[in-house]
Amino acid sequence: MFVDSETIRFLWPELILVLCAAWIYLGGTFRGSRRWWVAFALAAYLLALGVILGLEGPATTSGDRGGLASGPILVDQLGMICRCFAILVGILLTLLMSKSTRHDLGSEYQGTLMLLVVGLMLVARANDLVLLFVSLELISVPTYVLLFLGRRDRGTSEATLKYFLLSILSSAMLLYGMSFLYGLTGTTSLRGIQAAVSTQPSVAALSFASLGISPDALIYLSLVFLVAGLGFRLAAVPFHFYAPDVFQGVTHANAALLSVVPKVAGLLAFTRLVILGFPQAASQAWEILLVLSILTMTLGNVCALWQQNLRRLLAYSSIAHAGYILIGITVALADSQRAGDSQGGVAAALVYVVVYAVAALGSFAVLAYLGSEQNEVHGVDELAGLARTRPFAATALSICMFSLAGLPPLAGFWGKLVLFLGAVQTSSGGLTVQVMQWFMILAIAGAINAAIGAAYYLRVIATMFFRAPAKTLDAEGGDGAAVVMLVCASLVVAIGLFPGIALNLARKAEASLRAPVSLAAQDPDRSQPRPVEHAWHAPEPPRTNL
Amino acid sequence: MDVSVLLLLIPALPLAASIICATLGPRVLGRYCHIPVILCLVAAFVCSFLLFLEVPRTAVPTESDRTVVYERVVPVWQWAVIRDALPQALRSDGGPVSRDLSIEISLRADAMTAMMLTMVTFISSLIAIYSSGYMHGDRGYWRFFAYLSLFVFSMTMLVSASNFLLLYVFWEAVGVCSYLLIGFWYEKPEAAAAGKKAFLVNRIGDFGFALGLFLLWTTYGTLNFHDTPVNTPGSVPVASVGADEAQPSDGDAPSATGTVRGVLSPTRIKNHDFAGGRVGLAICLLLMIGACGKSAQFPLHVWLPDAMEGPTPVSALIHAATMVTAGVYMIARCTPLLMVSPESQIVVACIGGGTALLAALIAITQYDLKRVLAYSTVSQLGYMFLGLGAGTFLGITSGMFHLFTHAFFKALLFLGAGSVMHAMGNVIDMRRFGGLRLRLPVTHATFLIGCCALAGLPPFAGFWSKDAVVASIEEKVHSLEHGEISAGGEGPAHADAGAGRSAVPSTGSANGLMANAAAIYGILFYVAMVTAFLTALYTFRAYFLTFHGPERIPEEAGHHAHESPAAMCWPLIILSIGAAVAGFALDLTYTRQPIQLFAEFLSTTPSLALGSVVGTRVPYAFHTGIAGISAAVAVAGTLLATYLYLGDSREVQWLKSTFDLENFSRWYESRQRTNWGAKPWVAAIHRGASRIGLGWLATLIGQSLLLAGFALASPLLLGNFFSPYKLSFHKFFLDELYGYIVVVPLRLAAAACYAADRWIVDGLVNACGKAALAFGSLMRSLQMGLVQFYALAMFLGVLVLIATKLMMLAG
Amino acid sequence: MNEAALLVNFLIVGGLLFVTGMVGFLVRRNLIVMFLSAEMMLQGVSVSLIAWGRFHQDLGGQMLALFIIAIAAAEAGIALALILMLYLRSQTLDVAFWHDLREEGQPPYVDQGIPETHREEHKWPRLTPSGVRPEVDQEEQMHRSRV
Amino acid sequence: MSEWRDQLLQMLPGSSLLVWAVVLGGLGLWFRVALLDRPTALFSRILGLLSLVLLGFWLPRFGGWAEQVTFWLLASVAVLTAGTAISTRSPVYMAIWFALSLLATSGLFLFQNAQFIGFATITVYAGAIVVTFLFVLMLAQPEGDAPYDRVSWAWFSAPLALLAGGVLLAAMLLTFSPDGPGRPDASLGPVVPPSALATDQHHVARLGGELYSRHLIAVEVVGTVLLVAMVGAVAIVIQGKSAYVPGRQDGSRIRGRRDAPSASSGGAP
Repeated sequence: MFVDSETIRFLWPELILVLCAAWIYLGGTFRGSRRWWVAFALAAYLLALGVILGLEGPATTSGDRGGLASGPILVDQLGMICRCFAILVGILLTLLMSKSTRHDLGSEYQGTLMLLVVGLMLVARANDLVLLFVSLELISVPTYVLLFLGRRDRGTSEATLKYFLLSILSSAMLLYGMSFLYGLTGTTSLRGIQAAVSTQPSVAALSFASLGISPDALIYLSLVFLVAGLGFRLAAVPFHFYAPDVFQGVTHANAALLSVVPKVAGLLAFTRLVILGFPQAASQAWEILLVLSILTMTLGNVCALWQQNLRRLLAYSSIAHAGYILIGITVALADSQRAGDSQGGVAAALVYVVVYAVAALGSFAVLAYLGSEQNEVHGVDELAGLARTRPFAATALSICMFSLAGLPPLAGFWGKLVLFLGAVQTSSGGLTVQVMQWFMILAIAGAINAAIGAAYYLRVIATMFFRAPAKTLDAEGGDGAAVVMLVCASLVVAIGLFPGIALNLARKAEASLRAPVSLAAQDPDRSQPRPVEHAWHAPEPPRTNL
Repeated sequence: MDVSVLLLLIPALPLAASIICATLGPRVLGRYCHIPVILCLVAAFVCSFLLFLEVPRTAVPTESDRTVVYERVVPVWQWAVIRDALPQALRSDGGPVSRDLSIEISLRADAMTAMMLTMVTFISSLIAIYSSGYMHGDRGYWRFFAYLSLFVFSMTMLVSASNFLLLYVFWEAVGVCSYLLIGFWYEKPEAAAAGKKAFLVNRIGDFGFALGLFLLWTTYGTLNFHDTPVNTPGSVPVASVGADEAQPSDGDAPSATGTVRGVLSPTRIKNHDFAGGRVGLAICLLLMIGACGKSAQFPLHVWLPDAMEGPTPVSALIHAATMVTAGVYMIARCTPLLMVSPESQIVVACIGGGTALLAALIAITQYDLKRVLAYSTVSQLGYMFLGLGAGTFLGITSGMFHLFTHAFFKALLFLGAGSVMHAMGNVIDMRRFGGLRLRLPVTHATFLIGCCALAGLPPFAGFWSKDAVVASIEEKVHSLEHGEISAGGEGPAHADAGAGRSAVPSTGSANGLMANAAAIYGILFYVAMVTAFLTALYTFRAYFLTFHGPERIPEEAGHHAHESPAAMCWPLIILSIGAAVAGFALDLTYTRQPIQLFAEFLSTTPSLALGSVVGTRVPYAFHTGIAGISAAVAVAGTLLATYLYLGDSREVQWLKSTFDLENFSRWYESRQRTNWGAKPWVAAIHRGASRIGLGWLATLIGQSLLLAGFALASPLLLGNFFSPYKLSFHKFFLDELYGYIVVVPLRLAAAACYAADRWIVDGLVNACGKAALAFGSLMRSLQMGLVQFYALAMFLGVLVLIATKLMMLAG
Repeated sequence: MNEAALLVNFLIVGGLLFVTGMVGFLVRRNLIVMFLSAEMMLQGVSVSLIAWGRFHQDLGGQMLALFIIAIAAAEAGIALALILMLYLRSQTLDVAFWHDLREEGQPPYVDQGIPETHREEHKWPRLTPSGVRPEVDQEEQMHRSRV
Repeated sequence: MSEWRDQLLQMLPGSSLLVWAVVLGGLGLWFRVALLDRPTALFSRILGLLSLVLLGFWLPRFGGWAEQVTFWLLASVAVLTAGTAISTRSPVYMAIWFALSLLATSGLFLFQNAQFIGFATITVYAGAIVVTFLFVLMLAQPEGDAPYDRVSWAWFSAPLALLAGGVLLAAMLLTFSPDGPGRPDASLGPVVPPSALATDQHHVARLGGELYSRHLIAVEVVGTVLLVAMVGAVAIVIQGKSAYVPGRQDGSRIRGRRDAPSASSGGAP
C-alpha cells in the first residue's frame, strides 16, 4: 500500500490549505469582503505552518521513513524547509496582493494563490514523476489565472497569453524528457529510477544494448528536454525570453510571484529530478548547465543595463539570478561524480534562491506600495528623489537592491559567497584539469557578473538618492505591501547578520537529499584527482552485432 | 584601559555618532549635528592614541629569539559558520583543518593597526571640526555628518579586522560611504556620475579581491589572520581562543583538537608555511587588483580625479588621507604572502613606480587645484606601492611611513584647497584666481608648509618618508646586485629563518623576471627620482598660481573673499604642525632617524617581525648621498617652478605661456570642443553606428584618429619653436635652451599622458562598460515581442544542445 | 510480437507527432491552432509513454499519459476562457497581434506579404437571427456573473 | 557514448535512408506550411508519403502481417492527418484533422492494449476539447480562414522550425536505431514473450487499482488543478466582461465590442 494513513498524516498542511482554498472559493460567493478573505487566508497559512513545525518537525528528523520513502512523497529535511519557505512566500504574496485585487474577485484571487502555494509545497517533496508533473501544473495553472486577474488592460492580457503559450510548450518538453526518463528505467518513482539506473549494469541497459539503443543517448535526450522544460521556469537563457515581456505587462504583485515561485519550483524539481533521481546524467548535465549558467547571468546583466522600465529591469535581474542559481546546480552535478564529498552546490543554490526571493519580493513590494490602482510605478525616473519624499520605502528598496547586487553584509552577499566558493572549490581539486578550468571560468564569470550587476541596481539607488524629486508618488499600495516591504528588508538584513542559520539549514537539507543515496563507499584517497567517468558504468554491453 | 576595551571603543564611538546623527539629525540636532560627531571622533582618537602607547609597552619578546612581537585578537561575535564547507581533498598541510568556514567578527591590535587607527581617527577628528565650518548652512548637514562618522567606523573596522572576509566587508563599506559622499551634492549631475564611476571601478578591483579571497580559502582553509581552534560543529564558540580544547569531532576532521593556523598567524609566518609558486603568485596578483582599485593605482586610478566632485573635506579625508591607503595597508598586511613570490613584488613595485610617474606627469598640466592634488595623491600612493614592492623590511616600513606622513600633508593641502574654494565661491580653476597670499594669510602659510612637505623639501615630513622609499629601492638594487638578500643582515639568529619551505628571493632564480630584477629596480630608482622632481614642480606651480602673482578674484567669490572661520583654520594649523614635524619629531632626543623609530615601532607587527622579511632587515644607515640627491632634485623642481611662475617679467610670462603649452592646449581644447556632431556626415555615421549599437566604437575610432593627429602634429609644433625667426627674435635663447629641452618635452609628455589617460585608460575602462552595453543592445534586439519567436528560440536552444553533442560525437 | 521492434516503431510515431505539433506551434498564427498543436505534442508524448510502458510491462506510462490528458483538459478550460477574452479585446485570433510588450526601441511587427485572395472565399452558412434580443439588466448580470 | 558514434559511422547507408526520409518529409511539410496559399498540396502529399515509405523501410518489423498492416494504417493516418492539420489553412479544418489524428492515435493506444487511455483520449480530447474549440472557432472566426492564417509570422519561421524538428527527429531516430534499416524481424534481439500486461483481461481494473493506491495523491492534486481551472476560467470571463477600463492609455486601441459574442450566448452556425 503506497498511500496509507501515515502518508496522509504527512499531508496535513497541504490538505488544510486545499480545504481552506475550497472554502474561500465557496464562501466568496456569499461574502465578498476582500479584507476578510485575506485574514482568513493568513490564518490558514499560519495554521499550516504550525502543523508543519509542530507535527512534522520531530518526525522528519527521525531519520528513515521506511515504506514512505518509496511512496509518492518524500519526507525529508529539504522538503520540510522548502514547504515552510513556500508558506512564507504565500503569506507575503497574500499580503502583497491584498490591495491589488479587484474587490469582487478577492476570494477567487486568494483561493487560487493558496492552491499555488500547495503546488509549490508538493513540488518540494514529490517522489514520483506523475506527482511532480501534476504539482508543477498546480503551480502553472493558478499562475495563468492570477496573471490575468491582476489588472484589466491590454498589457496584462498580452503578458498572460505569452506566459500561457510558452508555459504549455515547456510543459510538453518537460513531459517528453520525463517519458525518456521513464523509458530508461520503467518506473515513475524517483527513488526507483535512481535504483534502476545505479545497478550496474542495469537490466534496462542490457536490453537496450541488445536493441541497439544507446542508453547514453537516451539519457542525453532526456536531459536536454528536462533542462528545456525546467529552464523555462528558472528563466535560463534560451528559455528566458518570456520574462521581460511578461514582467512588464503584469502587476507588481504578480511579477513578484513570477520571479519567486517558478524559480523555487524549477530549482526544486531540478534537484529532485536530476540530482536525486538521475545522477547518471551528471557528467553530461554539468557541461550544459555550466554554459547555460554563464550565458544566463551575462545576458541578464547586460540587458538589464539598458532598461528604463523597473519591472523589465527586475525581470532581467531575475534572469541573471537564474544564472547564479545554475552555478549551484552545476557544482552539485559535478560533485555527484566525485567521491561522496559534496561542495554544497544544492545548499548554495537553495540559500541563493531564498535570498533572491526575499530581496525580489521586497523590491516588488516597495514598487507596489509606491503606486496606486491608477498610477503604477513604471520607470526608473519616477523614483527620483524618493529618499526624501518616502525615506522608508527608499531605504527598503535600496537594502533589497544592495542585497541583489551582493553587497556585504546583506543576505545577497552570503548567497553569492557560498555559490562562488562552491565553484572555486570544485575548480581546485578532485577532478580533471579541463573540468577544473571550466569551473574556474565559471567562478570568474560569476565574479565579473557581480561587478556588472552592481551597475544597474546602483542606477536605481542613485536615482532615489541623488536626484531631485520629480513628483510625489501616490504610495497607495496598501498596508499589506508596506508590511511585506518591511518584512523583506528586515529579513535581508537579518540573514545578512545571521547567515549561519540559513546556511546550515540548507546544508542539512542537502544532506537529507543525499543521505539515503547509498553510492558505494568510495576510495578514501581523495588527493588523487579522479578522472571524469562516463555516467553509465555498464562494462561495454555485449554488442549483438546482428 | 584594557586593549580589548579600547579596540572595541574605537569603532563603536563613530558608529554611535553616526546613528545619533541619522536618527536625531534632521529633527532634533539640526545645526548642531557636528557636536556628537566631533566628540565621538576625538574620543576615538584618544582611545587610539592610548592603544598606540600601549602597543610598544606590552610587546614581549617571543620565547626563542630576540624578536619582539605584539598581537592581540579580540573576538566579538561569531558571525556565520558554514558547515563542511571545505572538502578534505583540499590542502591540509599537516596541521588540523577546520572543515567549517567560520566567519567571526574579531578585532586585532598590533603595531600596524595601532598606527593606522591613530592616523585615521586623528585626521578624521580634525576634518570633522573643519567640516563644521565648511559645511555650515548646507541642507544636508546632518546627512554629511552621519555619512562621515559611518565612514570612520568602516575605516577603523577595516584596519582592525582580523580576517579577510571582514576586511572585504568593510572594504565594500568604505566604498559605499565614499560613493554616498562623492555624490553628496547630488543636484550636480557630475557628482552623481562621479560617485557611480568610483563605485563601479572599485567593484572591478573588488572582483579581483573576491577571487583572491576564494583562492586563499581553498589554499589555506581559513580566512582568519589569527589561529583559531578547531570546532566541532556548533559547539565551542571562537570567543575562547585557546582557552579550552575543542571536543573531538565526528571523525571526519583529520584531527580532533588543535588549532587551525590563520593565514597570517605568527606560527605560520615563522614556519614559512605559505603556498608558493603559481598559486602564491595568483593570490598576490588578485589581492593586488583589489588594492589597485581602492588605492587608485594604474589602470584603476581613473575614479580618483573624478571623485573630487564631493565636498572638499571628503576629498581630504577619504580620497587623500585614509580610504585610498586601504590598499597599501592590505598589501603591507599581506607581506608574508608577497614574500614568497618575488615576482608579485616586482609587479607591485612596477605598478607603483609607473603610477607615480604617470600621475605626476599629468598633474603638471592641470588647472583645477583639486585635480592637481588628486593626481598628486595617486602619485604619492604610487610611491607607497613602490616602497612595498621593494619587498624588504625597510621598503615596507618606508611605504607605511610615507602613508603616515602623507596623511598629514595631503589632508592639509586639501583642506587648504577647500579653504581657498570657500573664499573663492567654489571656483577651483587656478587661472581664475591668484595672489591670494594677503587675503588668506593662514591658508597661505599652512598651504606652503603642506607644499614643502609634499615636494619633499628637507626638514619637512615628506622629505624623510620619500627619502626612505627611495633609499629602500636603492638598498634593494644594491642587495640584488651583490646577492646579499638571502643572507640576512641580522646575524646568525636569523640565518635559518630564510631556510623554510618557501622560496626566498635570490638572484639565481631561473625566472626571467627575477633575472632582471636588479635592472627593473634600478629603473624604478630613477623613476622615483624623476617623480620627485616633478612633484616639486607641480606642487609649487599650484602654490604660486594660487597665492602669488597679481591678485585676481573671481566674481563668484562676492563678499566671501576673506579668511575662513576659526573652525577651519585651527585644523589647518594643527595639520601643518604635523606636516612639518611628523617626519622627525617622533624622537625628542634627535638621536635616531625618524624612519628608524617608525620601523622599530612597526616591527612588532607579526607580519613584519617574523618570517623571511626578517632576513631583509638591515641596520639602518642614513644614506647621505641619496638624501642629498633627492633633496637637490626637490629643490631643483621648486626652483624651476619658482622661475616659471613667480617672476612677472614679460619674458617669464611668455615663457610661462609657452611652457604651459597654452597655445597648444587652446588648440587641443578647441579641437575637443569642436562640435563634431554638428557636421552632417559625422552625425550620419555616428547615428548609423549607434543605431546598430556600435556608437561607442565610432567614438573610440574618432578619438584615436584625434590622438594620432595630435601625435603627428607634435613635431611641427616643436619645429615652430626652433624657427629662424624666433631664433633671432629672442636673444635669450641660449638661456632658455635648457628650459626648452627639459620643459617642453616634459610638457608634451604630460599632455600626452593626460590625453592617454583620458582617452585610452579611461576609454578602456569605459569601453568595458560599453562593450557590455553593446552586447546588451544586440541581445535586446531579440526581444521583438512575438511569442512565436520566443518559442522558436527555445526550440533552437534545444536544437543547439543536441546538435553540439551530435557534432562532438561524430567529429 | 517482437516487443523491442514494436517499441521502436511506436517511439518514432510519437516523435513524429511531437515534432509535427512543434512545427505547427511555431509556424501557425491562430491562437487556437497553436493550442491544438501543443496538444498534438502532448499526444506524441503519450504515444511514447505508452510504448515504453508496454516495453517495461509497467503501468506507470499509462498513468502519466492519463494525467497528461487530465491536465490538458484543465489547461484547455483556461485556454478557452483566455482566448475568448483575448478575442473580445482584440477581435482577432492572431497571435502576432499581441506584441506591444517588447524591448523599447524595437520596431513594431508589421505583417508582410499577406496574399490577396483570388478565389471566392468559402463562406460558412450563417443562421439568421430570429426573435428579439432580450434586454439585459446590467445589475442583474453582475449579480449572475458571481454565481 | 562511443557506441553512438560507432553506430553513426557503421550504419551510413541506413542513416542516409533515414536522412532522406527526414529531408523529404520536411520538404513536404515545408511546401504545405510555408506556402500555405500556393496550390502545392498534391506535391507535398506525394513527398510526405514518400518520406513515410522510406521511414517504413527503415523501421524494424515486429510481427505478423495483420498486426503490421494495422499498425501501418493507424500510424500513417495519425501522422499524415497531423501533418495536414498543421498545414491546412482553415483553423476549422485544422481542428477536424486533429480530431482525426487523435482517433488514429487512440487506435494506436488500443493496439498497445491501453484501452482506457484510448477511450479517454477519444472522449476527452476528440470529444470534449476539440469540439469545444471548434465552437469557439466558429464563434470567433465564422468566415473560415483569416488572412493571418495564410502566412507565417516571418520568412524564416518555417525553415527554422523544420530544421529544429528535423534535427530533433534525426537525433531520436539515431538513438532508437536498431542495427540497420529494414532488418528482418527475427534479428532484433531476444523476442520478448507477450507480456502479462498485454493480455490482461482486467486491464482497467488494474489501472484503477494503481491509480487509487499509488497515485492517489496525484489524483487529488489533479482534482485541485481542475478546480482551479474551473474557478479560474469563470473568473477570467468575469474579469474580461467589461473588456477594458476606459481611459487607460494602452486600452485605447481596442475596438468596441461587438454585441453578439459572449461565453453564454452562442452564435454558432
